[in-house]
Amino acid sequence: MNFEFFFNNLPGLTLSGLAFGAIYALIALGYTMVYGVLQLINFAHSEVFMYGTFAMLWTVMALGGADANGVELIAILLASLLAAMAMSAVIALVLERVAYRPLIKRNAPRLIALISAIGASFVLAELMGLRDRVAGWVGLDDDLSDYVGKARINNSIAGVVDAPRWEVAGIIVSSIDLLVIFSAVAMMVVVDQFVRRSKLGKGIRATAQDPETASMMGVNPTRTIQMTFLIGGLMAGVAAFLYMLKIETTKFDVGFLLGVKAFTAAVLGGIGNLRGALLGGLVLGVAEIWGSALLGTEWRHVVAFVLLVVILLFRPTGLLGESLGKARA
Amino acid sequence: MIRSSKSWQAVAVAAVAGLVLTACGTTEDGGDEGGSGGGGGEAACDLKLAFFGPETGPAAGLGKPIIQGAELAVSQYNEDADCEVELVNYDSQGSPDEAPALATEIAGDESIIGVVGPAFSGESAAAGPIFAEAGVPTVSPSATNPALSENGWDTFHRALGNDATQGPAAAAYIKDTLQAKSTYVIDDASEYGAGLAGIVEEDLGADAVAGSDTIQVGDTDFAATVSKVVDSEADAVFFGGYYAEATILIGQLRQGGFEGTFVVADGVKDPAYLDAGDAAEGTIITCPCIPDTDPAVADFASAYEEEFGEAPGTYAAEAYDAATIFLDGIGDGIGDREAMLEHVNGYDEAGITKQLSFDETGEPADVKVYAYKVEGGEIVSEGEIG
Amino acid sequence: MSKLKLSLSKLPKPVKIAMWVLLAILAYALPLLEPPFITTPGVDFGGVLFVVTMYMLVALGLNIVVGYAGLLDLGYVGFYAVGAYTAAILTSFHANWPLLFALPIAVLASTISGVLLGAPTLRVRGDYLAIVTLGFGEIIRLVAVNTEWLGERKGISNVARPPSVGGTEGLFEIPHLYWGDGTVLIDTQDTTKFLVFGVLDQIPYYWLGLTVVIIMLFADYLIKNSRVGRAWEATREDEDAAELMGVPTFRFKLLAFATGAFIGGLAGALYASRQNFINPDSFLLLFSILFLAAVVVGGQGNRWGVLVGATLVAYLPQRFREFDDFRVLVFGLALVALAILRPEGLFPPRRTVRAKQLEQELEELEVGTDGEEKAHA
Amino acid sequence: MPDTPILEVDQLTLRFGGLTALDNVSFDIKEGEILGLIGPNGAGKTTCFNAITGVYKPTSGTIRFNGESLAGKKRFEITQAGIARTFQNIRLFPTMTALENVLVGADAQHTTGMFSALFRLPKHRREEAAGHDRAMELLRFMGLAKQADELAANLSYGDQRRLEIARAMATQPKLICLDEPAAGFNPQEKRILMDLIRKVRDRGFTVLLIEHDMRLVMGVTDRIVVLEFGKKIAEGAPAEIRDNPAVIAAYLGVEEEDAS
Repeated sequence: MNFEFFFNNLPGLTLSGLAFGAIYALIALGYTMVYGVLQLINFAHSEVFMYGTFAMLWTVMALGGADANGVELIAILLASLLAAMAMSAVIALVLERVAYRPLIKRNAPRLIALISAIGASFVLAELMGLRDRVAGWVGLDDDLSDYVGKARINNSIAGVVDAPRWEVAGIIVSSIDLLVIFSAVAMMVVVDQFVRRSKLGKGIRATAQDPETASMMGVNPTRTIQMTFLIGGLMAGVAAFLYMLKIETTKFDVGFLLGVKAFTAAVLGGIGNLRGALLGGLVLGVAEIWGSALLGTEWRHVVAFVLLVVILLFRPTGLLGESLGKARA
Repeated sequence: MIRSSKSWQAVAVAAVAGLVLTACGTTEDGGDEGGSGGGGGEAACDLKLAFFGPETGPAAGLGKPIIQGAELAVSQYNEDADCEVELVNYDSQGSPDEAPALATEIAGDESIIGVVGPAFSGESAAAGPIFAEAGVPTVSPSATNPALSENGWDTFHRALGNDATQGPAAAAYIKDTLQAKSTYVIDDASEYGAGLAGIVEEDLGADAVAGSDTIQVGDTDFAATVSKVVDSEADAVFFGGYYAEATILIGQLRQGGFEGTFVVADGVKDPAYLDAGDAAEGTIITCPCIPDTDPAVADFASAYEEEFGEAPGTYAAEAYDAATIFLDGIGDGIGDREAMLEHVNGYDEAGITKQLSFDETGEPADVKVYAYKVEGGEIVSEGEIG
Repeated sequence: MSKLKLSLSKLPKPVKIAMWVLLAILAYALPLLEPPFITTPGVDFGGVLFVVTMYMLVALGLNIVVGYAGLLDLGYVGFYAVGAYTAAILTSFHANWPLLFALPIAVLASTISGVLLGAPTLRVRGDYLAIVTLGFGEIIRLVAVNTEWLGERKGISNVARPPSVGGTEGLFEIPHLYWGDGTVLIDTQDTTKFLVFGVLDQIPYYWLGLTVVIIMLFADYLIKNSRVGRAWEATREDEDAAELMGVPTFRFKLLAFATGAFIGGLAGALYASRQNFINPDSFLLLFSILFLAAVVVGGQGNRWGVLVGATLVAYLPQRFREFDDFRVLVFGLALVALAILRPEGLFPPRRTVRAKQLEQELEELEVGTDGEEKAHA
Repeated sequence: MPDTPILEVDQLTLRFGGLTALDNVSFDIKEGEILGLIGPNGAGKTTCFNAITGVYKPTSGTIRFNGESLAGKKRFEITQAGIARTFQNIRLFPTMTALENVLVGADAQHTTGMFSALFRLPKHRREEAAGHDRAMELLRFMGLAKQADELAANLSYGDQRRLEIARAMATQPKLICLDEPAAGFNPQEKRILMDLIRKVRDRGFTVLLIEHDMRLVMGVTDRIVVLEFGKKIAEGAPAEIRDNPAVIAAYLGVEEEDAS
């Protein structure tokens, strides 16, 4: 264990951990909301995120982000943020419509919904990974080769954004990390307030507590569920945008590991609990990087899962407990 | 029920027919013809080569240039051959799980007289005993685990230097040419990357190693590693791994304030690495492969680009070489595995990556390692290093 | 369908037994018969069938955890890995035990790991258990990746094979069939040596796998139709009610977990032995998901259903290799379609057939009428 | 009938947060009697049940069964010790047959495990056979023998209620606690149930009965304990309770609501 390094670099490490944890948190939001309302692990949410990263990438490419500077670049980035949010929202809604609604209507066992989610996840990831072939069917593979080429390897926007970095008290602070943390917290506050105060948000909470009563009180369950997926999708889009700013690279299977981690974060914080998702994401992000620093980066994922197990042992409903979901009978 | 009574009839028929039985050779027609460039060969000669490696699955990105390299060799051969050779893809998905059943199938198809692959060391280890038992000569374009050649499989060969040949050259380059006083060694926990990094670390010696860390294939956030590198004040970083992680790692290293030299090996010698943009500039890539200043290599590169619309990726040239060894044998009239194995063992010709000949364990006899440098958005040769 | 099943169930016992035996013989003979269309092109049929039996075994084990006891386990591959690694370490990497000695230790190790994982985590509720087990599966794999003692990524070679019966030539040779154009012949060139666990012939491994599956099926039947099986089902249906009816639910959940781990470890050890080589790539999270898919697709809780599910999940991607790049995509589509079209799985566990039959018998006994209505059901 | 108390509830108090659900409640149940536990909604009857069967831990006070404290015992241990119950809202195992539901109850007194099941050891066979006989006998006793192999979910409401009683009896308890067994019954069915409860007692069980229907309670019980707002307000023979002013006061005006 490298304590000297760890304590010398603690602020910088923590900042990096918070930044990546913020991305976990934004993705976790989608898991936690859908779980809160439907008690369903939306396994395909990771792909919702992945499509967002590509929407961001393609928008930057299409608008010539590589050659842009200053205000023009900021405009392009804003456009790519909207594109990512739109793409993720659409995918989330399509998922709900195709893979879940038929099951919810028939009141199918919950486990089969998980299988449907897993299947949908495979389909979405593979469609992205085979986009060169799919484009070939409609004869567009040559025209779109910049976008559909490299279907199974990394796609990068490295060098497009040269974000400022400052050296503060010996540690390098990246403006992107600060932006990621700030945006994630801001977004969580917005969603939290929305769910608490707006009419739709109250509908979501009512449905989460008792779907039958909620529907008797005039809450449209289908619309509520759609809304839940929509919010989850939008936040995954934001996460995708921030992720691309930070990591600059994506791939058709990038969602899988992040999805598992984000779900872990959601459980860590208390699934169904929006604030829990934020806390869980940040704690997980920081724990991973501290673990990496102390034990070696090869133990990063092990640290994450061990932390999860330990926390669940002492707090069986996560750090903040469940709130959207039902209380125990 | 119906089926079983039929088979009993068949037994009866067969018992009477008696002599007919010897006619039966194989029962399969050789599986899918996925993507092979040499389909539709003439009926008289049905010799086949197999590609064994990932065509789909998570490692498909690494498999693609290998398949294309082998395909290019076969289609070039078929252009002016009387007897066309078919390249059959056996898609292992890069997983050792799939390997035994696939290898057994290849072993059972006598018309397959050579295997380009297996692509990875894991599947090589799982399939190796089967190929050895069946006498199918294999030439791997990409499996670098040194232990593979120590199993006593006389059918095993590889068309590239193993980790133990490239590692010392890379270490020597870091010490002598770069004059780096302290080097941080990172690997990706893949057997290729970890094996290579381990040898580099050992060769550099404890005094010259500033520290080491291990990431995982598929990771994208390397903040902890970057922090360790910067903290160690190393003036060079060696990364054992593939281009996918290297591209992201170098970007984050540069952003984190690392200003030394980034040294990587052949797993990163891929056009996709250049995606890293300015961050990739100055990266040193060691590779046991001849630079394209050699006319034969340049021809290969342009033919490859013409055929597939992209520059040759990692191990495409090695795959081309591996296929060429077999194709030369078939051109000489070899028609069975035994003769092919003899041919491969005795082969000694100039390939596009190196002089192709094997020692008794199947390792390439003469491995020269070259250094390349990323300069102006291109990978240019720095000459031979060891 | 159910009518057929019912009329089958009415056959006299000797006939039924004869049919089961015939079915078993057919199953054993399958790779020798090499029937066209069923035989996998481009990949060895015997090898594929062996993998199918391993999936069956795993599905039977996971079915106890998921189907019977209702515990969602997303990290089942972890037990599989513990079994495989224990066998590999004992027979090759750190010792030279014969497989038969290593097998019980491997199974014991995975069972113990099941208890160690279950004891603290089975108290957390269902969906939390899913993520905890998922984490466990990943931890096992990552520890193997990063631990030199476990071979790291390089893996472990030369895992012992099962002992051959009758030396290298076997007791006798069994010829395969050859299906020509419209004719069926015995192919004396293509034979399987009985019972040699060699390198080139995968069929004996399949026989071994199938035998273990049959034994486990039998054991599964015996356990399910006992106090233990009832306790599992009651716990799954209503844990609190079960507890109040005197079922020590935690103990039985732990038992289900351990039993599942036992079978998973056995499958892993057998797999490592056939494979002769293991590395962490054989224990990806993806496999846990595939195993779960096998159980749910077939109809969790129904032992025959999960066998069918296992067969589909293991066999179809091999049979339809020509789908090539699109295999995973098609598999995903199939999962979604199945979930929507048959939400209870292909073969949901329904005892209606048996129930109806028994109902009639009871009527006969109690009311004393002669069961003329039998034909109705 | 001997007068030894089989269950002694002594100064039982149960608080949830700030809410006192049970406040210093004490009563005994004597062996072989039918004790009614009544009170308006929210009086703490089911809470009391839950405390006796181990679902809730008492905040203070003790519960002794056969002279032995139940403190620290797990729920299944209490059942195995001889207290069985039914549920206000039916909680059968819906995917199991009626017979299997009862067998789960019968298994409470069985000790064989996986190993003996696997090898069908003689002890296991004995237990299975005995359990099966007892279960069938109970089903017959409840008039459910014909439905033995019907899934519990498919039974009629009344049959499900009776099946719950059969399942509880199968655990071979000394004390059986019935939580509103007549809920949703028509007068005819209630009459049958009254007979049934008496028959249950005649088979040697002690019965603790929560019920709203005063006529049913008055008709079948030997003694009645009345709770209101978590406190015991009266105890005595049905006739005494009927004339007790406190009880009348408690029930006035709330009776209609209770009918739900």
